[in-house]
Amino acid sequence: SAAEEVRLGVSIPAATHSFMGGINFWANQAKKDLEAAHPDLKITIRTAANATEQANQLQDLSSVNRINALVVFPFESAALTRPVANVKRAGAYVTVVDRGLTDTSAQDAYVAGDNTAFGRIPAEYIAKTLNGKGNVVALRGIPTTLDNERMDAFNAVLKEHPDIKLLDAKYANWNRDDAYKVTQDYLTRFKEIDAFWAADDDMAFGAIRAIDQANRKDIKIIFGGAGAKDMVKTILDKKDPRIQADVSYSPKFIYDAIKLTAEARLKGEALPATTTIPSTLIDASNAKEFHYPDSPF
Amino acid sequence: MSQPEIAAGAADERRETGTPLAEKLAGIGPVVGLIALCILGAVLNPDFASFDNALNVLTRTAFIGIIAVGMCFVIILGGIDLSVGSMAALIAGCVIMFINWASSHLGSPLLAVVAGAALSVVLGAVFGLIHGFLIAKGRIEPFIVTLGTLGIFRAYLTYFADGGALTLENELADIYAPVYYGNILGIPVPVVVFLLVAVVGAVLLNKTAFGRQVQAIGSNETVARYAAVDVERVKILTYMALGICVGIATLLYVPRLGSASPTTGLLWELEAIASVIVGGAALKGGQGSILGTVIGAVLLSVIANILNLTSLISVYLNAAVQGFVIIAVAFIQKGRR
Amino acid sequence: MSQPEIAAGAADERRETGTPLAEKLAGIGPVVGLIALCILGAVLNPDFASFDNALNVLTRTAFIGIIAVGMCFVIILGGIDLSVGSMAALIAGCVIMFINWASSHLGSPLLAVVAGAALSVVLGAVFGLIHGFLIAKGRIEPFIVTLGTLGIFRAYLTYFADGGALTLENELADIYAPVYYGNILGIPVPVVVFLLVAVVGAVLLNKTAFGRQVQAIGSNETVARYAAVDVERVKILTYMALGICVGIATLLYVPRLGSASPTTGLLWELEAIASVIVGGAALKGGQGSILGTVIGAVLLSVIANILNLTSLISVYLNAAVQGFVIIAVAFIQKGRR
Amino acid sequence: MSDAMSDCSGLAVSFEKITKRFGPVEVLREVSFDLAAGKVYGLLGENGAGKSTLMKILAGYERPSGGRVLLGGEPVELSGPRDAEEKGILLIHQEFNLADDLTISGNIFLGHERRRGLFLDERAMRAETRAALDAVGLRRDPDTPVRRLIVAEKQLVEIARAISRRARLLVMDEPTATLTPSEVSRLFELIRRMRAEGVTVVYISHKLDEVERITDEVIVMRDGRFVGRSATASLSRHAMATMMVGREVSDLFPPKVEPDASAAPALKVRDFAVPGWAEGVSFAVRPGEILGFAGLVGAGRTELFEGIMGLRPATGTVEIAGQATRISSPRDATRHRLTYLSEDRKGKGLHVAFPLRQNLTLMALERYAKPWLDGQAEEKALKGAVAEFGIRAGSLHARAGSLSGGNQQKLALAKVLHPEPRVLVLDEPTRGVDVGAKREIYFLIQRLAAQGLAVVVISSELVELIGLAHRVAVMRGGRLVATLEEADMTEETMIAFATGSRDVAA
Ligand SMILES: Nc1ncnc2c1ncn2[C@@H]1O[C@H](COP(=O)(O)OP(=O)(O)OP(=O)(O)O)[C@@H](O)[C@H]1O
Ligand SMILES: Nc1ncnc2c1ncn2[C@@H]1O[C@H](COP(=O)(O)OP(=O)(O)OP(=O)(O)O)[C@@H](O)[C@H]1O
Ligand SMILES: [Mg+2]
Ligand SMILES: [Mg+2]
Repeated sequence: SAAEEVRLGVSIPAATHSFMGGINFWANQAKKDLEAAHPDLKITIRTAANATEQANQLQDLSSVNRINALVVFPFESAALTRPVANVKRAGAYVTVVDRGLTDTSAQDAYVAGDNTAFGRIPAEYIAKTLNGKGNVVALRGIPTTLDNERMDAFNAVLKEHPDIKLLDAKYANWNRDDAYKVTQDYLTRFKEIDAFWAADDDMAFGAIRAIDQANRKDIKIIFGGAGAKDMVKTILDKKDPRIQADVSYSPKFIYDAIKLTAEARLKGEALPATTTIPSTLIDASNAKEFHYPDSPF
Repeated sequence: MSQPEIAAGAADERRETGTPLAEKLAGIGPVVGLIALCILGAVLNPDFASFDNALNVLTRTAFIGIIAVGMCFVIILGGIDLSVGSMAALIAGCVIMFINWASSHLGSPLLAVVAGAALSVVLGAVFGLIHGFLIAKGRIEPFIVTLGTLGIFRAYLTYFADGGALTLENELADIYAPVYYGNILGIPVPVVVFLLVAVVGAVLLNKTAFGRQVQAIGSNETVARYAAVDVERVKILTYMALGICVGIATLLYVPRLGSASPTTGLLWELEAIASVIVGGAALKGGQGSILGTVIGAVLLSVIANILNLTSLISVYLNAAVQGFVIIAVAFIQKGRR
Repeated sequence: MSQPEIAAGAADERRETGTPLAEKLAGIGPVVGLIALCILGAVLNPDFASFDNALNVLTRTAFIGIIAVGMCFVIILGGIDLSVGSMAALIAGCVIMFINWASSHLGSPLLAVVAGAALSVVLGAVFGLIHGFLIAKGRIEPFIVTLGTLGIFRAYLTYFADGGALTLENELADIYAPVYYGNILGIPVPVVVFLLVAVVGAVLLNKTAFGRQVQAIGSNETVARYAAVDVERVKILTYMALGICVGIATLLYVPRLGSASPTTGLLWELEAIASVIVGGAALKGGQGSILGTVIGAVLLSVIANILNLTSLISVYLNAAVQGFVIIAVAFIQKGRR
Repeated sequence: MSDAMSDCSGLAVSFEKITKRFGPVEVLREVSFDLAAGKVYGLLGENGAGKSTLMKILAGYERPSGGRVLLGGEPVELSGPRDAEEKGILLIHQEFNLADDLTISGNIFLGHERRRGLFLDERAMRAETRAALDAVGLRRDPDTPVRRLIVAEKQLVEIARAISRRARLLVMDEPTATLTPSEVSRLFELIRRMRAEGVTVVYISHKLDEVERITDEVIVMRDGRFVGRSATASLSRHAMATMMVGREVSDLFPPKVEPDASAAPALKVRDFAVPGWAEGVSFAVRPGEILGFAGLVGAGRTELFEGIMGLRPATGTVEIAGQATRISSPRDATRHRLTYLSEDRKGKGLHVAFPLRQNLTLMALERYAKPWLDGQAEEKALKGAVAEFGIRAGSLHARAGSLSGGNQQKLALAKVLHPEPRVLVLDEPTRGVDVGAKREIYFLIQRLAAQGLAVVVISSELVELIGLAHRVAVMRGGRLVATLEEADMTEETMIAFATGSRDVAA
């Protein structure tokens, strides 16, 4: 019933890199805004450093904090399926964000990021800008299902463009330093590179530094991902001819998910089974909409 | 060959003749830390003191706790193993692949699960054997060997999982689930297994020739060698024992999350080693106790649990609180050294 | 009294001659590994052998290398420091915040950058002092102290950065950039600094009373104490030296990316410790060399470099190759022990 | 226990042209001699003569570079100490071989744990340990960690360990170096019993009176060679010494030089207490004076001085050269030019893994750091010390641990003298040192004293105290019970005070 107090648990990964920093920021923002607006709403945020810890926290949220609604950004889809199912079984309403569970009956609602678009859009953009011909290298994140989805989508597009060659795709762990090193070595190894796809803006920053240092003029495109504020600003200000586009994957969706869930629960309503937050191409024309100067990401 | 314990403890080195009372008291050091922490927890959140919460904490301590028992042997031996987290991840991956495969090939899903559980322990023993062999026979520093296998194990898991996750089929996961989620007389299975492993570990360490020899080697390898202890064999067996503990922990872990990915078991090695050291062992080898290790492991998860149950401070600072508490607990019980 | 170093060398102890010729040859162990690896790299990809690539590798080794030089002292002392990566990250964060703030408050951006660089070293020294104090006066195991601060440092960085990245303002980054990107006589600044730090470290270790005392404490703390060595003071200074090395490394690191985030410096501690051990030190203390450490650090980055320059195997297995090579190198040079 | 092994007859041994090289250094050169079963042999020789090395070969710890060992006429190739033990050969090491973290009982049965089924039979081991400890006269709980034992007690544990095994041939490498007369007597009792049972015993010692008392035959080595053997009864101590050193050994002790009686004390200790160990101790040493400290094992002498050096918590006042000083660490003490030689050479005295040079200069490093360590000056100092103290090392670059026991002792002595102290405390200074070198050390101490150094000598060898000291303080149960002047210094009086059979006098 609408009168019941809503104790909403939010379980997200710890702020171990900038994107997750954004998730943390927006989750805290949501707590601040929503608790101020709704006196009978109590939001508890937990951040976990790994899947096991997240499972522990879900258990604690359920059994000790006695939440009746949960917004969870799972570390790993498969690993968290059972722990989330347990929370749901204990009576909480569950909204899963970004990474769907392997068993959808464990969730009530799913607010999805679009990882396929995250990989597809840069590939399409690169193919188009290079006129279907050129050399591309990629920097991948940490080996995870979601990284695979993005890479597969990227590869799928490239398949349609036989003249675009993906020279190599190595892991740089969503980390600036690793991206810097891998890029340096790419530059040593490949004398002719037309485009860089760094599957996250954090990595793109590292790559840019290495490219600038090597003073390489052959690289025409550097495409990051997720729309970090500095990257969006660069696009907005047209500061760097190599960076004219990005793909959105805003951590703000956690804010939306919390807000939707909280407000729906306060009214005793349910969310649609799936809400997809689309990933779209960011370029100079729409960059303004994606610029959140206060967010850490 | 420094003996800080003499240097530091010259004072306590008294004329005592009988059993050293001081030493018995010292063993209580971590217990005091644990009790203090529990009181704090209960004050901050009354739910902390509930039976359910206690069982939750103990259950989740089980993995690290079981590994820490094995790690305690390795540390007493004067060695170290950095690879346990990766090893657990790889074993979990292999077991999941095996069970998925076997359920269709062996006919019975139950049999597949049972065989998978056995495989877990066998793999642990084999990996431990490899470590022991490289360290004892190859005479390579344990730090290097296990740093190497840390990378190797995780790389192979990533390879098998194609960068993603290996997942137990749902029906099989349901069969396996009771091993983590079940109870024996109201006590969760992992807690029961943890206690069993700890008891076996304690007996092995204190009541058998093997345990005695592990301590002797850690205390002074030359002396042990001169005393006709088969140092190589004991070393190999010790690393195998740790491997088996990792196998048992993994056996319990698989049904919990039903999947293994390249991030599984990350940093477990630090937690396991920390449990042992917080429990009173010295990284130099020669001393350490299973009881202390168990308490150390519980203590570390209680800290995390209390942080989960309260929202005193910015989430970003959780790790800092944990750090302060670890140092404080170590300081309180340092009298022991 | 335990004498593990005898223990470790019981077998070889017998063969020992007078002149440490064997010892000198042994020092060459890691060099042989490095040369073998370089030849392999050149065969796999001719670009490997280019001057530019060599400078790239050396430049990126500089951070870990500088930290490893400090770590070498700590390990010889018989200690350990797990926090260096977090410490570097926190220092980087503080320095960036400071420079951003100071450029408007001090008036001169250049002055702000210079003051920031100095702050980096000062912070390192202070953090090292805290470690040393807790370990020497508080008598807490170094493993525990630095495991605690590992969490604390990173948590505070995350807190300051709100989970995101702290970034140097563009104009300031440009002023600071030459410290990383500049050259001195064609040699990148970080490489020059690395060499300087290594030389100073080697002199300090081998040519000063302090260095001798560090070795004495690591070899046998009690004997050192009886021999009128001020054990506490030397310990504190050693951890401070490591802190200063971390500060210097950070000072070079900040201009590279101009930012610090919670992933900055992740696992640097493992890399630094591994460099020292691959370079021939024993985790038990008492022995280790700066030259070996430098070679160890270079060796580790060369492995990663070669893997990046080739696509021999599945990307998933890179870490495995790294693991195998580390173990193999350690095995080749184990004769030394 | 030895009396349980009626089936074991003693072992006869023959060494045939045994050679041993450590790298280029040849330490044994074609040593050949035979040992008959059931006799007690004294093995004599200067420091570094190769006694320990030869015995290590016999007990399987080292392998000969050439030659062979015959046991009961059969040539054997020992694969290790375990192999030797199975053949009944046991060695009590000159340097301790105990695992500090284990208990006494754990050490005694290490590698030979008694089991009942899968588990340790602690009860049996404890009982056997207690019996063995009783046999050697050590009144300690078998569950005491060895870490807590003092040097002499460790020595007794070593002996207890050896006798608790079934030995047919027992080698004792300086078992009495740290023992006082009563323990020594008990040990000799044991040896006699073993001989009666047919066990062969090789007894290595630099205490010639003991060799005279217990052995049947004396074998002498010099420079890695066998030089001669003779029935003990046919030799005087003097002859033994001459045989060992290869030249005439004249008076062991230098003539005493009386200190300036009017000089102010260099070290004055008043009402000093080390809780649990010593109480109400007051004494003073003048420059030029040699003050001996006598007492039984456990009298608290070592702990008293460790307290004075700031190594143990203690109360009381210490004055150095008339100035009250607070000493909280050996560093402070050294700064006041008070240095201390520990009785525990390996555990507290020397860095066995370090070369000689680093050991020698460690206490006086400031002198060589200006600010860079002057390796050449250090090397020169080492050469000087080697000459002055007669340190014999295969190579000057060798690790201190590879020196023979006596030579390690000389190095340790050189080390504590290196900072040029004005008060010197020597705890068992001639432990394991050969007669020739002993004499040199006595002369050195006397010479230093004559130059104004105040010296405290703690020793279990009463003869040494009588020959060297101007006065002797006797401690019992942590209290200073008597201070004997030159005239009263006899073995009998000292023992009487030390054991309490005579009442407090001075
Ligand atoms: N491991 C070793 N490496 C090199 N030299 C050694 C080693 N062990 C012994 N030596 C050398 O062998 C020689 C003989 O030593 P050994 O210990 O047998 O003498 P010892 O007769 O027992 O003397 P002491 O009476 O002083 O105990 C010495 O010069 C010693 O330095
Ligand atoms: N009655 C006793 N029974 C058993 N052990 C005793 C007894 N009295 C003393 N001890 C032990 O003897 C040891 C004291 O040794 P301490 O070092 O004080 O002697 P010391 O005078 O320095 O002798 P030394 O220098 O000759 O070894 C202690 O470990 C103590 O427990
Ligand atoms: Mg000897
Ligand atoms: Mg004593």
